[in-house]
Amino acid sequence: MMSVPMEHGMTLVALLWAVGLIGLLARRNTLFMLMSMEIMLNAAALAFILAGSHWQQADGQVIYIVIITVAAAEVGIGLALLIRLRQHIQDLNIDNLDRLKG
Amino acid sequence: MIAESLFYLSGAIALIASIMVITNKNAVHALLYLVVSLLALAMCFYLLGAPFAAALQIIVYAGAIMVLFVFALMLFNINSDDIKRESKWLQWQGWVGPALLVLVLLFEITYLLQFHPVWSAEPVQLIDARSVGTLLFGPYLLAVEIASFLLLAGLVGGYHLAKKMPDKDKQT
Amino acid sequence: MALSFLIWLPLIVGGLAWIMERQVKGSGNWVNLFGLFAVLIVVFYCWSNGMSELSWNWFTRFNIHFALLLDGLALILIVLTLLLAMLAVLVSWQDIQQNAGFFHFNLMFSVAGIVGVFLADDLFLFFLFWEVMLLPMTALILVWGHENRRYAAIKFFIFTQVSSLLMLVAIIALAILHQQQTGELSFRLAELQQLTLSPSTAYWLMLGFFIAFAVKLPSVPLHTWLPDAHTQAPTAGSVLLAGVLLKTGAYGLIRIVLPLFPAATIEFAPVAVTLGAISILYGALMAFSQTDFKRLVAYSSISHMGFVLLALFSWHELAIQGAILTLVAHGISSAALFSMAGMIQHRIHSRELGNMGGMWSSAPKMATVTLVFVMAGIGMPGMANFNGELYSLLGSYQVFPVQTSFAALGIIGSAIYGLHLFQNAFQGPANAEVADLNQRELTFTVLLVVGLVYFGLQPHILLDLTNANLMELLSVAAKVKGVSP
Amino acid sequence: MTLRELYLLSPVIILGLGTIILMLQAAWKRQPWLAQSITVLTLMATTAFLIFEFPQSTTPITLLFEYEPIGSFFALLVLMASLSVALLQGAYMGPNSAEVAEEFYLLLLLSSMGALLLVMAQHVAGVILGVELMSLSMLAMLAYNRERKLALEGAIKYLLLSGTSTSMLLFGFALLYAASGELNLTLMLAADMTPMSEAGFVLVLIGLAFKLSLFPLHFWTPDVYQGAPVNSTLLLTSVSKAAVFAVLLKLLLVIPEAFEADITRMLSWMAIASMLLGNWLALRQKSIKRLMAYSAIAHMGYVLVAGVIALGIDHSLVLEGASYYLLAYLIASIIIFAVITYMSQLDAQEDLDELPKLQGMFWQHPWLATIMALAFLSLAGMPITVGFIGKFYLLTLAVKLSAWWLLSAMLVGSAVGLYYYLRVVFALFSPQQGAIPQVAGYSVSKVWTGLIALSLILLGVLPGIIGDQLKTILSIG
Repeated sequence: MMSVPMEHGMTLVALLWAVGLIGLLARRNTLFMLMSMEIMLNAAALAFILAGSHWQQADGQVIYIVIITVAAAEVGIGLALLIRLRQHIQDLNIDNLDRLKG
Repeated sequence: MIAESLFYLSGAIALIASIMVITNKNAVHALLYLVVSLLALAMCFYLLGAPFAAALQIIVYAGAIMVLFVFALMLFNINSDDIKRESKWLQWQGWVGPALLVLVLLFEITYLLQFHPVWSAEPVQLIDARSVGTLLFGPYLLAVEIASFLLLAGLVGGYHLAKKMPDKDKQT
Repeated sequence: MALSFLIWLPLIVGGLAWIMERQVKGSGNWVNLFGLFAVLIVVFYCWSNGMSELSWNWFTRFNIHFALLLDGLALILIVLTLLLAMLAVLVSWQDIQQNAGFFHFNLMFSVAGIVGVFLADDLFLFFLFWEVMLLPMTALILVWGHENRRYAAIKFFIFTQVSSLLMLVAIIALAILHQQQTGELSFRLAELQQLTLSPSTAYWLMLGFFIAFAVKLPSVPLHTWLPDAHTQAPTAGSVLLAGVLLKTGAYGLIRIVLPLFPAATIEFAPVAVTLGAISILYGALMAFSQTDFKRLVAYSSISHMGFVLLALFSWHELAIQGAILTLVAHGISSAALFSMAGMIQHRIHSRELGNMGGMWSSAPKMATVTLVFVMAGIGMPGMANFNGELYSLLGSYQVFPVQTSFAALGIIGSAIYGLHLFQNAFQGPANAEVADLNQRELTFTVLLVVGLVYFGLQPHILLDLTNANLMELLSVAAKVKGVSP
Repeated sequence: MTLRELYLLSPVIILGLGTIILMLQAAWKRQPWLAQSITVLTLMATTAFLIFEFPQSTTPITLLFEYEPIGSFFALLVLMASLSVALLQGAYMGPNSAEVAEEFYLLLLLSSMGALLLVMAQHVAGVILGVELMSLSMLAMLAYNRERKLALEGAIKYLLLSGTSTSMLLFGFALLYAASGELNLTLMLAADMTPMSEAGFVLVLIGLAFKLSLFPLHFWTPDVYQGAPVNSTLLLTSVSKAAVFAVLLKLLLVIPEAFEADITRMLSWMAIASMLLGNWLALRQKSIKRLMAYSAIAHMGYVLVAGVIALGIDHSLVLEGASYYLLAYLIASIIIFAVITYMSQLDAQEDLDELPKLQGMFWQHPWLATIMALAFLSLAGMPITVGFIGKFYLLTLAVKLSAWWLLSAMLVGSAVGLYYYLRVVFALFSPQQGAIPQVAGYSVSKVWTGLIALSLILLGVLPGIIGDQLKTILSIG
């Protein structure tokens, strides 16, 4: 079987995670922000699989399953919120959500 | 050796696809890239000896969750105005700040990973669905139960938020 | 047990007054008056039966006790508090029209807090009462004060609160030092006196306490809350503030700072004494330039309390006696002046000296009484203030001759602003026609005059009562200085 | 799973049963008061179980959870807050609300369940599931009134940022797992720390700090607080803070010694910055909910002081202090939000929480204004309220360990805090401006609020009631 150093795998995780974070910070459309969040969650999932395979434990995959459950629930509520938001304002731009201020 | 290159290749695909997701103007296109990224990650999982996770990634993530996104997109009814407005935002100026910040973080963690190696590269062993299942429905049984409650919360929350307000007189 | 009633009783009475006022208008005044009288009886009962100590376990985790101690000094100040509280009730008999029930409650609440401060023998408890008495006082200023009350109330509250935070830290540090030395936390004053502190620690802790007390006293430069608070407070509030609340600062110095940190206070004395002298002169100077009756009296309070600071930190027997006498004398005289200000304001709706003038002709009784109070404030021999200031100056001169000489100028200053006040208000062309004192007002003003003269002629009553405190202080100081008192 | 484990899991099981009954009831016949009663009874049954079976020692429940004193104490705090939310919701919705009632109670039970699981967690999976169950249910409650635009906005911000923090938490745990091969929180930190695992631990802390709205992850707080319906805000400020803090505390208590200095430094700065910034920004707020958001930032900074010192020596006092302070904070928050709840309507676009509108409340609603003023004084740390005792604990801790920087920040923060809390109290007592509406009826919730207000005074006047017992309750040596 293959043998990739763990460091390389984790670097991939970090890269993916960073891409997600950049997306979240830079994009203004909430839908894209939601997708960026998915990328970050996925990166974390990859990290657990990596670690699990390194230690030869199935636990990593169990946590992976937990993570997709979390992601599914989060996406469910998130999309519902976006649908609701779309009815109130004409686009999903987060800058239009600026009526809250101090 | 082939397996290693395959891992790097699919990792690179996942990364590139993710970058495409966050830089895309069109939501549908972005979604497609997201699916590609997820599938590439599934490949990685497989190569890491986790075929079960890989299958789940394709079925649940790339399948079910993405379908949710597509449905929502249809409901949003995104038009060319939205895309135009968003493209205004996609100037390079908007990216510099966040990207720099995150790159610093990224640099730190990459530095740690590359120059403080703590793990030796060992050949990957297969962890099959059976062992995952045994664990999942053995010591982790409670986690499964709670995950079901988590999904219930997602369901109730999503249902409540997305449905129309009830008419007052119907409510009795 | 009976001792703790001194704290509960005012609270209960206050609540009762609140309820009664809702039923029968004006009844709250009577309830408070009789309640205060009852408390006074309890004080004398406790004192004469030797029930002077009380200690209940309160917060075992930190070894905090609900510990009260009634000694001579506390007795004097508590009696003063109760009498001035009665004065406050009498002087605002008809002043308060809105929410009178709540007013009565606040008045009694602050009395309970002040009595608690004088009684507390556990530093935690002391701090608790120290803070609690502020709340109703702030409410008094905020709700029933004059035009600028909000600002004054906030300033008063923030100044006293923030400074007392430092005190809290110092208290906790003391308790923890006690734990380090004996293995047990303690907040008991007597136990904390046994601590051996390194000079620098003692100095810092002393500063923590000193700042809190100097704000209350108040001493320059921490005095700026006082003119605002006194001016804006309703008459009853001013009476309590000037008469009693300021005394808690001095009380804290006598009860806590001096005995706990004798060495540090001696080291710090030149600074404190200088501050005292500056307060005296600054207060007198500012008082002279005021056109507002209450503000003038407020600045004169700063001046008078400067004598106390000067006297206490000179660590001289005579001076400390003088400080105690000044406390009582100033309590009576400033409360009296503030109640006069209140009566005038009630009549002409102004505190400006410019709007007064020539009131002698229309209100001769009022003028006479005010003259007596002003004379007392100036320090005319035969009045209580004279003894206090004389003792203070005589005592502190032997330790700090330079500062004391400057401070003595303050007496001249007080004569100037006192006469300035009287002249503007009562002599000259008649600007205002006012009604003279009525029966109620006459009664209590005469009583005040009697009190001032009585303590002026018989200061030894106060000195006898506080002799034990004084001896203890001096013995502590002697240990530090290494000489016999 | 043995029968004993199942028995100890009862709090969660009771909540789960309540959820199911509630769903059945909603399917059978929608009836707000019935749903509320079921929720309240469920929460009370859970509380009763926790009190009667309060653990003396640590018992593991499968490999995910454990039944132990510290977590159980925090669970009680969580339940107290949830119970308040459940009781207040009836009055807040009013009898003729356009919104449906059952979903709220359902989500409330699920959220409390998540919080309970979180404080009981001893395993990564437990933490993640607990945190997500709690925050996702809460998220739906934050936007519960679908017609309220501000609430939607706040909820979306919360969703995105909470998702980010979760992924941070996950990434951190993954690194720790990769380094140690363990998923149990204690074992994971007991392994040798490498730079990688340290990075992982920091990421975990940051993820938790987000939920506690500590500086520099505090920025979402005011928007979410202001937008959400007041009753959901109460849940957010009490339940999630208490539960997450329990996890943070547990993690800090097992942190390896070699790593202590760095973490102490990091947390100290976070605490100092939170205290100063939170108090500073609160100064200018007019909306009480926004003010409470900034004050939450500051107060979490105060509690973190205890957390920082947890790395020092005196473990027992630290735990007692943090518990008491959180208790005090919760009591005050419940009262403040309860009072706003009594004057607002879920169906309205906004809650009545603007200071100018609340002016002179004392003269119209003396009791409500009094308890609200007391609660603010408690937050400011005035004596005879429970907040003072909490502050006393923390100051004692800081003095004891000579943490002078923390102490100074606490003092400065308190001084600033005094001013803006006082402003609110003053506004309540100023002359009346306009009529302030008040929801009538609902005596049960009023009795409950009264009890909480009573405890605010009682625990402040007689701190020994709980203070003397805490050491044995938390069963620390």
